[in-house]
Amino acid sequence: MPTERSAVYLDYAASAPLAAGAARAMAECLADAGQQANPASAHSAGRAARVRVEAARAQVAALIGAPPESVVFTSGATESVNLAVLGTARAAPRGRRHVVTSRVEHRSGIEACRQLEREGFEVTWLAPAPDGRIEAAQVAAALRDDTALVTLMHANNETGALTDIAAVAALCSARDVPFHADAAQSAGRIAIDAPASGVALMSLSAHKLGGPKGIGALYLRRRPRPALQPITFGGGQEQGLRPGTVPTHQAVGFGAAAALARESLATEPARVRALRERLWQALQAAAPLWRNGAPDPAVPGILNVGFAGIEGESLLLELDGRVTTSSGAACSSATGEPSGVLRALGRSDEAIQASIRLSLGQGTTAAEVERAAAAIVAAVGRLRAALPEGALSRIA
Amino acid sequence: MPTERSAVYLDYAASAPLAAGAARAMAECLADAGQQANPASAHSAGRAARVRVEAARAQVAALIGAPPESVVFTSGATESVNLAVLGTARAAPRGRRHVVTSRVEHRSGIEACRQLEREGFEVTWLAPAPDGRIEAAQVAAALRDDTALVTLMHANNETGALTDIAAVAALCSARDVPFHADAAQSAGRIAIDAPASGVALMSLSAHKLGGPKGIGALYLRRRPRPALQPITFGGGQEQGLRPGTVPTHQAVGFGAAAALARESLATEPARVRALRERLWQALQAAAPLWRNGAPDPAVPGILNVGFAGIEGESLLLELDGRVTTSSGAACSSATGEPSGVLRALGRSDEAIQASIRLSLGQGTTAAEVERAAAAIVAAVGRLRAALPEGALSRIA
Amino acid sequence: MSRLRKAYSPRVLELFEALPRSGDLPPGGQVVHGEALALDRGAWVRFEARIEQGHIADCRFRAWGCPHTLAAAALAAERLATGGELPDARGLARELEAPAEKLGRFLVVEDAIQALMSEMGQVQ
Amino acid sequence: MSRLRKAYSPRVLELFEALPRSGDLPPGGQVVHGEALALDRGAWVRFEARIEQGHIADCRFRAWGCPHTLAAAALAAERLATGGELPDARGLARELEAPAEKLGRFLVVEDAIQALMSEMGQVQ
Ligand SMILES: Cc1ncc(COP(=O)(O)O)c(C=O)c1O
Ligand SMILES: Cc1ncc(COP(=O)(O)O)c(C=O)c1O
Repeated sequence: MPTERSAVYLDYAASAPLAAGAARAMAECLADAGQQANPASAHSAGRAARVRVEAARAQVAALIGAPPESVVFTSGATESVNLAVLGTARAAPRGRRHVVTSRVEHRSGIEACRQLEREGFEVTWLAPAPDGRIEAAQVAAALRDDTALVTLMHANNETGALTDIAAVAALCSARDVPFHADAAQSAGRIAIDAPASGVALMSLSAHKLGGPKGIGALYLRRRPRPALQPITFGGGQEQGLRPGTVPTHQAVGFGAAAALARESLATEPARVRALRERLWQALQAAAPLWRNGAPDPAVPGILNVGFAGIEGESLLLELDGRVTTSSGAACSSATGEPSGVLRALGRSDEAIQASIRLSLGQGTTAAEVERAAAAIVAAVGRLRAALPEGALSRIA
Repeated sequence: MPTERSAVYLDYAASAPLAAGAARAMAECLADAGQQANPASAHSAGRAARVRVEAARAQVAALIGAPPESVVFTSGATESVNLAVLGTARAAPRGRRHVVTSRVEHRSGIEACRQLEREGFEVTWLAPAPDGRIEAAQVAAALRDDTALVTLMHANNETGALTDIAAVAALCSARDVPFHADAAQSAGRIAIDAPASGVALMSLSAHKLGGPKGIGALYLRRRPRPALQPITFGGGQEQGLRPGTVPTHQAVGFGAAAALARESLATEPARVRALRERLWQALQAAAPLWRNGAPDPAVPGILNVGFAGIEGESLLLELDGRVTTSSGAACSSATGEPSGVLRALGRSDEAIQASIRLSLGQGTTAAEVERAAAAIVAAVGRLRAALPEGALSRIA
Repeated sequence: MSRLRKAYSPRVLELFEALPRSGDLPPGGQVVHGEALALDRGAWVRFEARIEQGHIADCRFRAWGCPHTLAAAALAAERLATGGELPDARGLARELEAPAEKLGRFLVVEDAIQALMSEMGQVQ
Repeated sequence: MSRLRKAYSPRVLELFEALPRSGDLPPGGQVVHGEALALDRGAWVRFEARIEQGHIADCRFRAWGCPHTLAAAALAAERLATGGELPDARGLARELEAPAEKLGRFLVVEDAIQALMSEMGQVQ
């Protein structure tokens, strides 16, 4: 009986598999009754849990070169982004009612800014260049005397395009405007020094870097500390910014993954980048095809590629069991809406439907890349063989 | 070498140890790469995760007799309470700017209502009777034409006192006012039928009933469905009410714990209640002492007791390594503030400092109760031996 | 069976995997075409049929679209070729156990069949 | 060592666990008292000393309060009994490595010592 070969996982941008070290640390924590008390409790068991939480906080902070006190745990980057965006704008001095963001943010950023619009803020929606990037110069042009907040992602979740956050932070600092960077897709994948970058706030997600789902973090610059109105209220946990019992095992898993990711930063980015380019080369056999976004500056693991004449849902079904990947953004694929990011890049609806996001990470090997490329080339070939005449040029 | 006997854990109200079945289900989920995709992803791995999440949702819903569609996952009861309180009030029809709550709510309820006050709502803060209860009649008297929301806890986290939520729900329904019940301390400990009770919203916490920390749920009545403005914005997850990647392993652990708790409801409440009364009897050896709150109607596992002449911090240190328990509410003991609940019951600051909350649960045995009682009696005795004359009557 | 496959009926999977009658007819004989295209609805379907004695003797399809669209086109080509009852959008949806939101695409398939029929009518 | 114990210095733990010189003096001799009480600050301390030839020959304490308060009272009783330098609040805090927020309680201990001293002055 032939054994079924497992699918090549190329969906790291949606969620990275849990790092073995993180899984081990979490399992230990869950099995050890001594670490299961409420970390807010005064007794020894509570203190033991608190010590684990604080060690994890230090690991997460170290990943972005920050002191532990500058990191607050949340339930994920979606919450971090909301806390940063809503919290900063709502705490802004009276009269500052303008926000700068872009059209290619993650849905959490987009929807948080839409909520601010409903609350009476005016939002400037920057459009990306055809390579998917937002330039610091665009921010400079958009800043106003009444700007309360600039919020931009560091790496785009669909194209991988990087924003020069240090340049944006410098512009914002010069005008006393807090700048929030959504680093969910970049943290642990490229080196980041949050304090040196000058950003006021930075959002992180554990499950994008080998940690568990359901925990994230918000970095807050120490000096000057950005003013923030919480979005939830309760016990004084997490410096009063984020109430609720801190989940020890989740923090421990996040910390372990952050430590592993940090160690890997010396070698992984170059390795993953090389694999991504190898994949792109191997996919040339499925020409005509195009790349959404530029290879640089970008995080190393994302290749967003469109195949002329291809319909995404059919391609994904054809790849099922061979390559696990996403059409459009994983975060929005539950809703089935076409990618707003690719649209902002100027792609037609059909070209968007013809595109998939292949995302590589720590576990990806050269052999997997070859296997995935072969499967994709074959799948594209089979679907194209049944296309009506003209579809190849029309669906592009 | 004598082996150190581990401390008796009597802090279930702060956090229940993770049920073995829940730990196993989570470990399986974390070890199985097939379940680690983003449950929002369209591909097979994503769908597999989604199936696990939905099965867990059904288990959680079953615990309170509700259909799965009526349950939304959150990061914990703190978030559920905030979503319910802020979300309902902010979505209330224009002109409805009044909220009814009590002084003995969990800090998440108190602080969410304070935030509503800052937003211009008028809040009626009901005071409990000396037995710790809030009566439906008090709600009836407080309801107004412009009431937007009634929010009360089902079981109090410090005294265990139960509110008659069906009676309150009936009053509220008659006036078209949504009623939110915070059932973090009651769910899984006594039988609850949320739809039959008529509440519009109900908050649950996994870690109070043997599930993991960092996940909770909000029940929303199906008809009429309460209007709710989300507090965070993003992907359309959880019916658009609670965006963010749903953490599969957390949901699975919550579901498993809910299923186990549900099975135990036939026998556990009576068993735990009997143990609690046995503890109370055994503690009589440490008279003079008093009970904060009445034994009924209350959840079975909480005994809040004060010892004349005792200072809480010294008692906790004396009990360290023998009995793990909390002075004041665990959720506020990180801040060191004296319990607002006991104050609302009319206790003096000294009497509050002389009180500890002993909370029992699934794992508690009769032998543990005897051991804990002996340790407490001895500790109280030693501290009292050093008291100044008159302290026994003055600190009470 | 994989989870993704569970989103489709066995019939859809079978047709999608085999794509029977996709491509072009062997050369020769009298050939008619029927095409319909609605990119905004996510479907583009083209039938090609060989006519013998006023009847369809053979049929092929080409299509761009989701798995349901491809399966529906294949199923329709089969019916056209074997002289079964003319399939319409609702019938296709029923037979393929497709969710309601796919009906728009099946209407494109139906349009292509209609186009084929009307060209057939004209050549006769 | 347990986590909770780590919140206290070894000296505090040692004194809290033994509570040396707690309770009453054996009967007999000339005895003076000094008491201070501030329930809102969480401390109540009372010293009892036997005076011989104008000096404190023996001393006991009774106290209600947190572990630091009990430890400070025990330490002060020891100093009073052995004729060491008179401890004040800051000195106690230093010796017990106590956090700043406990100073209010040590001031209660200091007040009780002062009361003892002033009663001593009066009886002589
Ligand atoms: C750029 C970006 N921001 C935020 C998020 C949200 O992260 P989480 O799943 O932790 O809520 C994601 C991923 O979904 C993302 O890619
Ligand atoms: C009554 C009550 N509501 C809400 C909460 C908050 O629960 P969580 O720790 O899940 O945020 C608690 C526990 O701390 C509680 O006892």
